[in-house]
Amino acid sequence: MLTTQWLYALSGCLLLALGLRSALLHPALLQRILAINVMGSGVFMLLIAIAYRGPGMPPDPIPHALVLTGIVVAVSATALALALARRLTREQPHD
Amino acid sequence: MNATMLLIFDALLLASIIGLAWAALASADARRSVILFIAFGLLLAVAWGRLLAPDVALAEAAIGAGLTGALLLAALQWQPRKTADTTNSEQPTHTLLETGFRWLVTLLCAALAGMLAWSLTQIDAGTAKDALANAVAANIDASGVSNPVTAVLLNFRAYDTLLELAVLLTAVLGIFALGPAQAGYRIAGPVFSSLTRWLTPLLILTAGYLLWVGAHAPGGAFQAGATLAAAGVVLRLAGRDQIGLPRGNALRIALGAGVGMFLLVGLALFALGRPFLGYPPAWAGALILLIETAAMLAIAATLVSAFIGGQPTEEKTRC
Amino acid sequence: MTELLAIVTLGLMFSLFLGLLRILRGPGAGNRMLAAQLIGTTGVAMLLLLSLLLDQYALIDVALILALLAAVAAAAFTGQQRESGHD
Amino acid sequence: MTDALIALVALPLTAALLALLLPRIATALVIFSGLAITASAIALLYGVNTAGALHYELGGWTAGLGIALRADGLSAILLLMIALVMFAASVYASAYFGKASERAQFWPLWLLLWTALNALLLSGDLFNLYVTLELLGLSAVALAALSGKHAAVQAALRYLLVGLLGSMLFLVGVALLYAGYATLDLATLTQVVKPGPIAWSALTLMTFGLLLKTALFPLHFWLPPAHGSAPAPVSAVLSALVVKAAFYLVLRLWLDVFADIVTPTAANLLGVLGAGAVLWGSWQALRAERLKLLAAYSTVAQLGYLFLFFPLLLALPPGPARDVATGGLVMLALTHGFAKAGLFLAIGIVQQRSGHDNIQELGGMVQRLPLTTFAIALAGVALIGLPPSGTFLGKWQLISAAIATGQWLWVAVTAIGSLLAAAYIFRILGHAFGNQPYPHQAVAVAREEWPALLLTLTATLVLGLAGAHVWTLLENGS
Amino acid sequence: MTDILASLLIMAGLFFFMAGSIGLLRFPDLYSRLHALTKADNLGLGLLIIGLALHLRDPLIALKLLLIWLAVLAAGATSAHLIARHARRREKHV
Repeated sequence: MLTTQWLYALSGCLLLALGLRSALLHPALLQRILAINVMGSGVFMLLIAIAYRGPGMPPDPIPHALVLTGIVVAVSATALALALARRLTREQPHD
Repeated sequence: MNATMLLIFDALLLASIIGLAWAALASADARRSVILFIAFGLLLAVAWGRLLAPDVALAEAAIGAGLTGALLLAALQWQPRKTADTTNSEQPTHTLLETGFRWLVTLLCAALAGMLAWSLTQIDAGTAKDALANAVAANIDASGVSNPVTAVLLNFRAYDTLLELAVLLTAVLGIFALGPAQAGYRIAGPVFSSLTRWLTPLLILTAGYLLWVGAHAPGGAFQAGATLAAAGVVLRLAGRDQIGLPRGNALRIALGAGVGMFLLVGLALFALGRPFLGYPPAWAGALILLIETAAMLAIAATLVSAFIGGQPTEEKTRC
Repeated sequence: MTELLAIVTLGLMFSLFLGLLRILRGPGAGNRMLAAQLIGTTGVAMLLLLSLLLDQYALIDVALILALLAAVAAAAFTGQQRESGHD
Repeated sequence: MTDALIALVALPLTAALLALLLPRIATALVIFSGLAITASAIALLYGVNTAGALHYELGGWTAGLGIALRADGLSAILLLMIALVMFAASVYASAYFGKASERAQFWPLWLLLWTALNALLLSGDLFNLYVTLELLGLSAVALAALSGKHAAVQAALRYLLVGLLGSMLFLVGVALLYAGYATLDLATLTQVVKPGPIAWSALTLMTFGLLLKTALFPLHFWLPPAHGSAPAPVSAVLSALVVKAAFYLVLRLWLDVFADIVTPTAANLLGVLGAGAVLWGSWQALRAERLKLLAAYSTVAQLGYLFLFFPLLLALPPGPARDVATGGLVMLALTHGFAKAGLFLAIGIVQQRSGHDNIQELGGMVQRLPLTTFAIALAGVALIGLPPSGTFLGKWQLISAAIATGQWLWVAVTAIGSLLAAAYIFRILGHAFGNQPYPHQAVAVAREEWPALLLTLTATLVLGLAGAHVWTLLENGS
Repeated sequence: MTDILASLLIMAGLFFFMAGSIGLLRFPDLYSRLHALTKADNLGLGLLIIGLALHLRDPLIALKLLLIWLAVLAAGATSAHLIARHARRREKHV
């Protein structure tokens, strides 16, 4: 792999680990949702780093397409999570 | 010289991205976390651009900077508000067991990163890592479009995209099932209102441009749909209730349009004796544009509905 | 010329670093929002330079989207929902 | 023949759209499409049985560049189970949801869940599996939160976050494999994957993500609240089918794709976790105060049995002995699917009629709800593993394989688990058959009682008596 | 000749960006930072864009660049106004 690929791929791994740690440990719901998004960005960075072929070379389009799909899926999941969280704060338990 | 400078640029950009992610996730203050996360998204778009992934960068810019940001900031409105900037004063105390658990998780996450890095060193350069990229290049003439990413998304791996549109539909139906929409925004002041007046048409135009250009250059239904949705978000933020989102039956049609058009084309071709989702090369370009247009409308309707946080009710929206 | 563009890109990166300090320090959400705004504008500038440096003109479109949506965050941040005025 | 592959995905998805657009006739639509999907599943099973494994290249692109759908004996059998359980639960749901507005929200999501299950079972592509996992997760969460009650929404949110975490780990594995082997096609990958850090890391990450989704002890913490607070037909398919879809993927990865990579030690680890699940899940089920929680913990335990098979299968050489044991595993999964779905449906009737599902207060239920109580008893027979249920055959194979490979520990675990299951089932029945007067007006609806009864009958009688066919099908369809 | 001019403009743009960032960091309160920032980075981006347009000499791209600048200008002014108003409102609240 190229140096650039290494830099970005390793950063992707780091983002993944950071996100995973917070997703498991952070006490607040909103930050846990953010953490899962950070994890996702880490994976996307890994994929795009894999696709990179150096300056002036056309990159591999398949990981790009996968990441695009992944981004849309991530937005859907985030929106659903936020809607669930909103519903929770709107009505506290009555008992 | 040039390459070295780019390398320094990469290192600084990545340091910023990781630092922002770290700070966003370390904070206990929701506002701080969200704003840092939005900045994180902005830099990600730059990073994708730097890695020659403009399609992804466009989506990240439209979704990350526009929609996810707006969604999260809207979420702050109903977040149980803690007093701002009290990050250090109320540091929770942990028992020994909890501290041990935190360390264990941290260690495991570090091990995960290490394991991944180690695996990446084992990728041998000799393997046919370009096999699929070459296959895409070899078949692109039959795909109906010349942008390889669009070819993969709408032709070679169209089935993924069909299911992904189903995911979007599921999310919005799940949100609708959870209850009524959020309250609308107060009517914006003159400054933001006048910005809205020319920003909205410009966003709609840009969406059309991205849709059309996607066939041969970076762009496509997702980026266009997200941009179109941003227009709706802007109108909503300006305090409008009529934001161009249809209601009732028409809304349901809009939400299902992407999956519907995909299925219609796929099954019609299947009925005509072609493979499911197998476009005839001569028609591929037109069919892809047709599907993408429907998908763009569906994506925009879905994302705006998600931002509103529920089904817009027919009555009592006027205030 | 590419040399110059590379240097300027790097310079913008340093300028962005300063903005990062402000976004981390705050104090308060207003200051952070302001710094995020700067990061956005710097991002636009960097994308424009990168589009020339890397010979990838599609990045101009990315910059356009970022520019068009630059006000959304601030509006969503300051906008108030009608019924939830009890904050 | 391959038309059935397309139909199994396109039918429920089209029906979901139509149900969304035409809510008035949605119920009829679901029943009609349910019949069509079941027919397709039968056609697929027939095709696989006569012609062997089938595949279909979507869009006409060769697998690798494009995506292929694949079906063999295992997936065809499971697809038929999905169709039957979903169909029965659909009939039940048409009566369970009283209001038209409830049904209008329910049917499209329900059909999307059905699409996701079928698509997951058929997918032959790693990234496509990720998308189907997300579709499955999101539709399951939306359905679990449908009642809108605080506990349900809270459980659904946790379910969503855990599910997302799981699919994210799965996706990292996919990225790693793409980096290493430049393919996403499972069949290609099976041929090229080599032992080494890439394969190990990818398998570890993907397995871990899937174990979260399949709720293997000790990653089961999210399951009881989510399954215990969802509407009854949803609980039924979550417990019977959704967790099993993730399990199916683990099975595929370990036995097919990474067959040369997995080691007995790793399989033993899965076995130990499975044993933990059997013991802990059964124990918690015994202590549960609510019927639905009991059923949910029983799911945790029953999934444990499936994982006990991993060390056994890996210890057996590939060949007839292993195939027989695999048949036992499939039998166990099938029986649990039918029995648990029937159990949850029956519990839903009890809950609706008496307004609660406290086990202590079920006294005299048999007088008012005889068929429902009978269904619960039948499900109990299958969960314990008494003959002639399919579980009996499955556990028989489990124990024979354990004895044949000298792994006595799993025999002990199975025995203790079965005893605990007997204890928690007889605890329910003891109360239900008590002769105190049942305090609630209970009018049973045939559309609710019969699906529950037929599902549990399938688990106890049909699978038990026609069990031999499962082995034949697996053999013919490989 | 135009390239030298373009280079000068681009460098001037960088200078204003730097100035804006330093202002953001050094100025004492939100309002002074606001003014420093919006002026500096709008001007910075403007100079940069003129420089790039001169260098590229493509009217279509130049038009797009101009559009970007206008959008950033408008967004910057609006955001500054919104943030300032928000801050004033909160101060009154406290």
